Amino acid sequence: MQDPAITPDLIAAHGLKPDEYERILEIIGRAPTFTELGIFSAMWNEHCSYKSSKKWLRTLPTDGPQVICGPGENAGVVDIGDGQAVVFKMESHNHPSYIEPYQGAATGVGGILRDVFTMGARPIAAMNSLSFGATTHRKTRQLVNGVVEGIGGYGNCFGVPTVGGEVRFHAAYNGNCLVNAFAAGLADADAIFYSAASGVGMPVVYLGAKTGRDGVGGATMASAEFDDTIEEKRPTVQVGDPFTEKRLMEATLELMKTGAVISIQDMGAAGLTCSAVEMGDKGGLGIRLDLERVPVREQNMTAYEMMLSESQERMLMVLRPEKEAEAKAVFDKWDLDFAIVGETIAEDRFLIQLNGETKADLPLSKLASSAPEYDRPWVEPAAPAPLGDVTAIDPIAGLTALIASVNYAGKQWVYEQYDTMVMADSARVPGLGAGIVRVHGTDKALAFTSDVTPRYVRANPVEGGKQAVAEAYRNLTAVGARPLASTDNLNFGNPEKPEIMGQFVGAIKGIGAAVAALDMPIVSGNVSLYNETDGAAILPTPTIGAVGLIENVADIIGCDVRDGHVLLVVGD
Amino acid sequence: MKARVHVMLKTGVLDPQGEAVRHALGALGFEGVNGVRQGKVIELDLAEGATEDQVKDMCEKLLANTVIESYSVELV
Amino acid sequence: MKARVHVMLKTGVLDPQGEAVRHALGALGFEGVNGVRQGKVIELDLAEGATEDQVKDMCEKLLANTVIESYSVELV
Amino acid sequence: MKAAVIVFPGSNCDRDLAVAFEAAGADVTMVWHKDSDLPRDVDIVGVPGGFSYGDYLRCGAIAAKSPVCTALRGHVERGGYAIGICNGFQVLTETGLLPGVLLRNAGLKYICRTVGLRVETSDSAFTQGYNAGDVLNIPIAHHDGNYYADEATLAALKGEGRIAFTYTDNPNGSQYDIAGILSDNRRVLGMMPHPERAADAGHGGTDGTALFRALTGALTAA
Ligand SMILES: Nc1ncnc2c1ncn2[C@@H]1O[C@H](COP(=O)(O)OP(=O)(O)O)[C@@H](O)[C@H]1O
Repeated sequence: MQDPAITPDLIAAHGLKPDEYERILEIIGRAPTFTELGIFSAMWNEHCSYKSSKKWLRTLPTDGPQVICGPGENAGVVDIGDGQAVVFKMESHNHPSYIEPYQGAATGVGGILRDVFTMGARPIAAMNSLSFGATTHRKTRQLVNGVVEGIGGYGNCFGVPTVGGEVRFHAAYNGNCLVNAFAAGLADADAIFYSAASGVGMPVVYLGAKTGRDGVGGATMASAEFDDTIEEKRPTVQVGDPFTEKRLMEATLELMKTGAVISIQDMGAAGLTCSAVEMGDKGGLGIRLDLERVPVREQNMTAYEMMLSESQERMLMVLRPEKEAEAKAVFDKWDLDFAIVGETIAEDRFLIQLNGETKADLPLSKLASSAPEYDRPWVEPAAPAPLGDVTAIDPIAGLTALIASVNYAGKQWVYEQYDTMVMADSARVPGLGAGIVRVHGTDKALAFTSDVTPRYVRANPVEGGKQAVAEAYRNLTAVGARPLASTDNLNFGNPEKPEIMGQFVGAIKGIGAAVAALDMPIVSGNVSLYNETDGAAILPTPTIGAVGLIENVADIIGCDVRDGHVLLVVGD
Repeated sequence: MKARVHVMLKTGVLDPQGEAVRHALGALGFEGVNGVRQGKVIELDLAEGATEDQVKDMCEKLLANTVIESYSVELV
Repeated sequence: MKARVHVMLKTGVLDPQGEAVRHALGALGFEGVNGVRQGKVIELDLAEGATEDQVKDMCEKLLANTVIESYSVELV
Repeated sequence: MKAAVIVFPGSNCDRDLAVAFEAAGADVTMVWHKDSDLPRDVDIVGVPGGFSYGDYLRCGAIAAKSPVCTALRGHVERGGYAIGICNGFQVLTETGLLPGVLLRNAGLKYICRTVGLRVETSDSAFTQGYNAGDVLNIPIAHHDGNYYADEATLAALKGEGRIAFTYTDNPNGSQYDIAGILSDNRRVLGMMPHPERAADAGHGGTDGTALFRALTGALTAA
């Protein structure tokens, strides 16, 4: 098959702006090949490069004596004493879920679980924060059904208890629902695995499911505003296979115990490209891949397709060569693919070959570090109009209205579709405040919560950002947990609009101030921008996921209100 | 009158069910099973006079998710 | 060569999925849908020379649960 | 008592079941699905919850054809004890070791919640720690727990007192509210609810403990 010629249209279709293309020419000193163009577009899109948000993310407090690893790896790592650590992160799958609710949400759960077990942690808890359009909107019912079933379908089969989350409805999400998935895992603090490759001539190993043409171009989609060409972009959704993911998790954790793993990285958006570049870059090495060795499930895949495929349930690893046989045996046991697809090299090159033909030859460190970074203009959002007089309402009528409203009603319909107790360590399942999971075999427990109130953030991004953190903090302390650290999933509209960028900047300032004051550093996170349909943005929704430690499960503050108990209001 | 609708995952879309079945058939000793795809069949009992176009409309609106699935309609 | 297997719940066994589809079609405004049954279709890609009997054997051993399901085989 | 817990690649309650057995004093060995032998002298085999082979095709169908299930069948035919919980129950019906099938829940949704479970008979090694009529609080977590069998089978189950547990408030459409049944020699129990999730104080309920204790008692004495 002939590669298409590089035309301005093709460049635009890859989401690259003319000045960004100029920059590519500058870096490589020649026109890119088709495969190289694909690689650049994957590395430079908002989703992978954080080009609009990086400047502001850097301002967030990420340190503390409890932090073992902050942002930058697959997930954050926090010390919980006794040589153990909790590993967690939250990530969005908004656009895919809107297009194919079941599979979009399912693969979102799959992605976040992989982020956690790639670091050497066994997932022990999941949460999900969901924002849907008005209940009267024609698409809402189908989206709610599909998303909730997809989250359950994946998490339940994989075998992780879902212990918390949020569900909200608001017309601002009519054309753009939000699906934010959180996962946390447990690891030994001295057995955390990172992505930096080391050593020259080390085998690069492909693990897990086979590669198909899934979502070629998907990473570009996740960062593009929706419009009516959405139909054409549809086939970019993948089908998740939680059964394979479960085996991949067991095999990976077993493999890690053999001492065979030098570094490991999950293949998320733009799978092979991002994972290989990241491993090489962090280790100061080059990488050579021989694509004919990649396990594929379809015939005649091109280098472009293999480098951009988003097939799920895959990982890339740098292996200690002397352990090859032992490592392969583990993957054979679990009936998963294991293939050496390349090696680390000393030169700073990302060299992609297919049947001996060079398809891409790029300076690897430049590819990783030269992504554009924007200081997007922003304006202070206008102060909201004063509320005016609030009509007096009978307190009981008010209470009834609140309890009956979709946003405050019980969410059993949702969380009863999730296995909240698998692993038999759930000490508090969803229903009231934070979920609690025991640290298996100890007296300790971890509490999890996810919070944000988007209308506050819209009214005042700084205060709304603070409020989200404060609510998470209160949810943890209310069950008797000591808050440890947090993760964020920042969902906003189009950052190229100064008002939206203003919301983003304000929310980050608020979150930063609050996590500093409450000593709940941000150890991982995710940014989802361009959540707009036909120019209308969602409510600014910076979801905060937070984790707290309970030294002794016996000390959990209960919520069983009984006759004779005294009710106290604490605080202002 | 009756209509029969087949809904299959589009070619190229991963079919984990089909794969699992293929694997299991192999383990049971059935040889030469090169590929398996699993889909849904929906049999509709319709009032007289229903047309193929109506059934197609049902597929588009409900029975199939055309993002990942293709369908075919047979009136019987 | 290819074989196509249909697996349906036996008549008399309640089919809640079919019922739900019938209900949903009604809610979408499709009239005259008197009944819906939902089953599975399994498409097998087989080595040349495979026989109908072999496929039936696959159905008996794995593809159908004959306590509640009936199956039919078509070679194509 | 020696217990073996089967591990399919998609089992996810295998550890939970082993923990519950151990807490009741059993000696537990995990057995891989590709093994064609069970450990020697095993008293009871536990088939745990989860999604054995992804539960593709039908829940438990592919698992029922695994090498370890051939060994399990031999064990049961020799009069050995077995317990299948949730997916394990589905596997036991697919192997034919228990009659009937588990269909998709009537509401078509996965349901995870703690339900009321009535003990229908105390006449088995599994249920002798309870009194018939006791109502227990035990969690369920399944998509396909709607028990179905033909009239003759149902009549036999009822007539022979082989319905072990029923739901007090049927969550899934199960015939006769059936939540768990016994084999004709009363040595094989299949149940959809998870007693291993109500087996220590941290679970918020301990109504499942008596099942595991009774088993260890009965099988250790035997
Ligand atoms: N999508 C969801 N998944 C799991 N649990 C949920 C979900 N939505 C809400 N919940 C649970 O329902 C309860 C009430 O939700 P919410 O009103 O947001 O909590 P709170 O105000 O107590 O933090 C909480 O325990 C929460 O974890």
